[in-house]
Amino acid sequence: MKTTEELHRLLSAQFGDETCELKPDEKVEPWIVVKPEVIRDVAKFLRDEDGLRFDCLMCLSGVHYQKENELGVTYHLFSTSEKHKLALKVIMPEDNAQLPSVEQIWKTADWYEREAFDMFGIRFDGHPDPRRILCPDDWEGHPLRKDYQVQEFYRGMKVEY
Amino acid sequence: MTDVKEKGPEVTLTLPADTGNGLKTQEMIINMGPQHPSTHGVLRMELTLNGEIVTKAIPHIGYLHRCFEKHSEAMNDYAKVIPYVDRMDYVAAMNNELGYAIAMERLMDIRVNDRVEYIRVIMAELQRVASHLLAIGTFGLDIGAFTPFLYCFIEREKILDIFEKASGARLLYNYIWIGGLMNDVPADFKSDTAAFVKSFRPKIKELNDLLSMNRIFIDRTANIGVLPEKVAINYGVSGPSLRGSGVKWDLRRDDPYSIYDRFEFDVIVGKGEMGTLGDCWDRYIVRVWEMEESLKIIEQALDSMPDDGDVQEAIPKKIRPPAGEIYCRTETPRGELGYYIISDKSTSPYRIKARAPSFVNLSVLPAISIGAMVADMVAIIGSIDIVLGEVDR
Amino acid sequence: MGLLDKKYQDSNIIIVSLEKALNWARKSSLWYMQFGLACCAIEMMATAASRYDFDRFGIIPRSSPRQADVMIVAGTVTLKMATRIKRLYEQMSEPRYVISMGSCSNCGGPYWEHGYHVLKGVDRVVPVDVYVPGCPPRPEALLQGFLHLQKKIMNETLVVGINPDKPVVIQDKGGDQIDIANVDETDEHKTAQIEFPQQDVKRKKEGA
Amino acid sequence: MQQFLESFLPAGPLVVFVFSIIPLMIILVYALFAIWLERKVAGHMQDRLGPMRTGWHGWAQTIADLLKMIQKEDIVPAKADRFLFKLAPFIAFAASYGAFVAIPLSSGYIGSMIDVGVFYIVAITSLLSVSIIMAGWASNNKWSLLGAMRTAAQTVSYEVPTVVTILSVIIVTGTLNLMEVTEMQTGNAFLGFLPSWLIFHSPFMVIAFGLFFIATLAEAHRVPFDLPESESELVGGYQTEYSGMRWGLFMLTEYADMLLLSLVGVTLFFGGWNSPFGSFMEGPLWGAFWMLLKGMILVFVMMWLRWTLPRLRVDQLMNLCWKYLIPLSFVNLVLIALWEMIF
Repeated sequence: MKTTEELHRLLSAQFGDETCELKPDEKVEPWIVVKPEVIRDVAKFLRDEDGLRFDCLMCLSGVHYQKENELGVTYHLFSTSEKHKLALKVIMPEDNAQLPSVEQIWKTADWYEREAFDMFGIRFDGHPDPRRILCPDDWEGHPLRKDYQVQEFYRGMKVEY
Repeated sequence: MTDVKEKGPEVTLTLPADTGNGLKTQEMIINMGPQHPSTHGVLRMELTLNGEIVTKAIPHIGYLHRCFEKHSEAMNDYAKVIPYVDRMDYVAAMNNELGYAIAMERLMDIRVNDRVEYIRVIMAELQRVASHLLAIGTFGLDIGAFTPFLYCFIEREKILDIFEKASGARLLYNYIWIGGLMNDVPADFKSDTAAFVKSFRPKIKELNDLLSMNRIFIDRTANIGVLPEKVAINYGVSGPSLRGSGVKWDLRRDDPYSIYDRFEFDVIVGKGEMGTLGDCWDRYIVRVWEMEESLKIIEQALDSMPDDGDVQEAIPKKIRPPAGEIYCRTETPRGELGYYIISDKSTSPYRIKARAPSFVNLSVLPAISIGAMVADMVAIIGSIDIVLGEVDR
Repeated sequence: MGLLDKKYQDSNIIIVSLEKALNWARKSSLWYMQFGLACCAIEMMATAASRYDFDRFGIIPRSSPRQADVMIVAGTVTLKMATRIKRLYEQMSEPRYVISMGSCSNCGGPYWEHGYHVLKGVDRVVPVDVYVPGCPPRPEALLQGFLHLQKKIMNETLVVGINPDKPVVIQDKGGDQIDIANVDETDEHKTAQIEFPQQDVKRKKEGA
Repeated sequence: MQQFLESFLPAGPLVVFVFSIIPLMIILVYALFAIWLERKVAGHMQDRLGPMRTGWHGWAQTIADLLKMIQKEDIVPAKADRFLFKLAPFIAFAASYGAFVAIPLSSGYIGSMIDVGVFYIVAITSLLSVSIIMAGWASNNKWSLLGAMRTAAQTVSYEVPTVVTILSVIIVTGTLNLMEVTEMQTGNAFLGFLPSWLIFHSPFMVIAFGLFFIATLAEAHRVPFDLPESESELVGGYQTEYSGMRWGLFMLTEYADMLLLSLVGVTLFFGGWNSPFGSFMEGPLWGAFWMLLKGMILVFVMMWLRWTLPRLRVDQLMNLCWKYLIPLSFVNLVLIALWEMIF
């Protein structure tokens, strides 16, 4: 059982201070921000290191920060043996939203990364099947971006009411 | 031997090298769904078959993508999200509402009084029984047993009657609100529920006699779709599907929310009684015995439920939670339902992400269906118990 | 419609009796396609189950569209699914009917405004005979929808008159009295052309 | 019967026609009744009512269904093999209709007094699987094809235990003519009070009937062996692409087959048209009554099973047949033969 602060100390010892940064949220839950390049190594470290053992990826969500022109990915991790939780975040610029896939580490990420691509246009390098998952293959745009404009027609069917 | 030249140059007299006994075989790709009686909605499976053996199964989802997350962000009111939450897992609407209400209350640091908590727990557990009844019934239907399905529906209707008296709706209730309930339960709620619990206990035994212990049913489900513990955790499988693989993991006990820490109940796990641990029968029987556990919780809650108390806390009409992020998870009949809510102090959530248990549970399907037969595919899909509204959101 | 529909110029006693017998057969044996989309499908199952019992009206499920008479569009139709629904409708054999069950398939329901992936009403792709309101409709409401459909069927005729290809307005006068008249086609979207998904076309060539 | 008809009809083709139409009438009336009964049985087993709106307790439900099916559009899929697709339902129906010719419906009526009656029935019902394979292949639908392949395997396999159990009856009777088999079972013989039906002949005959009944369930594609149609897996199996009356013919065949196999069972084991009360209520018409009543009881048991049991998987079906039913039926055959030698 480790708190986010302890986990942050471990991570910065392993990967250096500049790659991961603790964001203590004022009210509810703190989280750690990680540079996109190292996310796969961080994930592997978190899963395999003794005393961490984050064997379960609970949730992977894309977020669009419109004001900052940034896209983010939040990983909610959990360890069934150690019973601790962790929120990891990766922040990327909107025009180059690209990060390594963690599909090889947690299989849960397979469909979640496809969903994040579908909804936000975040590209995951090394994903075995980078297709849209919810919207059809010929859909235009990424619906959950804040600046999304819905298309007028889809295959002859009017989309708006 | 006929003259080869007359038949044209493409005729060859030598057989291809890969044919063992002179037969040319070919893999068949078959499309199962979106309209298929046993895909529980609009799931589409692309099966590659070698004879009747599945060599590859690719699920295609999104046929019921109803833009839950977009709606939540656009409704401009936290309370208006609740009807959409209902429609996500429409078989277990109460549990979904409870999960959302608890997430919002943690975000806003609200505590509700005991009466509300007890009513919520009773409603959630009744809904769990109703949802499991549907899962068991349709699973039996997939295997070919028609009658248990209808017997399950008879019992389910009795639960819906209790819900209807309290909320006015049969399926999607909009009953559990942030900071309380829509309205108080009717006066005969306690006696109705107690009567249901009393009448339902013997039905579980009847169901076991009719379906669970039927030799054909066991043959069809034991040793099929085996999901080992490690694979299940790596895929993030949760709920009865995970417990069927022998993992004693239930958020009601391991990460208690609401007042679940006050009740005595067992976490049911699969034991591999009829075959390998983690097969379809184990996942099925976990649901059957979980109904029994839910009845225990309901009985305890009925005993200690306070008789008065305000069912709605004083919260502002327009909710403006403090800025922050929360990931809150609860146990629905299908597994771990998580809400990831980002608030920016406005009247609508900046981002809501629902971590839907069915979505994650379904993603394990390709891994456990290799080598199964077409008939087993139906059993495996039924045993995972997906609700497409939740898979696609 | 059926083999004899609109084959006669004027009516006489034989045709009227035949008409009645044929319509009675059609209305008494409405087999619905066993196919649910969303929440309403659960209520549809509940209607077929013991308490409400579709079978009393001779309504039973068939899983193949070829043998079904009525398609209950039970739930939200998404744009991804709409092309499939159109195809399923085309696979059904005449005479065929469509019941739109629930607000979502009537008009988009709660998803009408921000539902970028939701078809706002199934009548944009297939012609609908009966709309059942509700979110989801109670089983009684669905049964009422079927009773309305039966009334409509009883008013079908072998004589040239009402054009079945055009939408009709039904006025229920209580009891078995009902008025049916054509309205002019005004809504452009009702004739929307739908392209089929690429992969399905490929399948078709393979002979799926 | 034939002489009776010839007494007032001009001899020749008309008599033959009337004579051969009788089983068809029986099949049609029976099917109308049985389909309604199936729905009522299912309804009452499931705490429902079943059809209620077409006449008294919905008795005209099947008539409405048939009238509707006649009106339905007859679709032949574009890529289907049109000729085979259209032909298949007729062959299926002809197969089971043709088999009725060798069944003695009463002491006064048998379609044709063939000496190899049992052999003829076994042979002609095999045509059914041919028609199902035709239907499945011609539909050009993968679900249909899977259903058809399952049928081929199932029918071919289950014919073996069926024939072997029939053979064990033949050992006792010494004749293949079903009329003679029935006549042998007239009167009270065994133990003085039991009717001299073959089921009471020896304990092994009871086992033989059990094996025969299980095998005929599979031959008639009824639950738990309804794999060719298996709605929840294969949509509709070989019937998936059929609409209207062509599909109706398949349904008619299914019910006719149930009756046929039940009647064969009744003739072989339950004394055919013989009254259970010795000479009480006997005669050609009573004979037909008893025959059909006994047949309907077996048909009811089939329905009862259908609404109770789940479905087997295709490999388990084969296991059951080749590993259990066939060895058992051979052992039983030997035992019955020994019993015949000793007593």
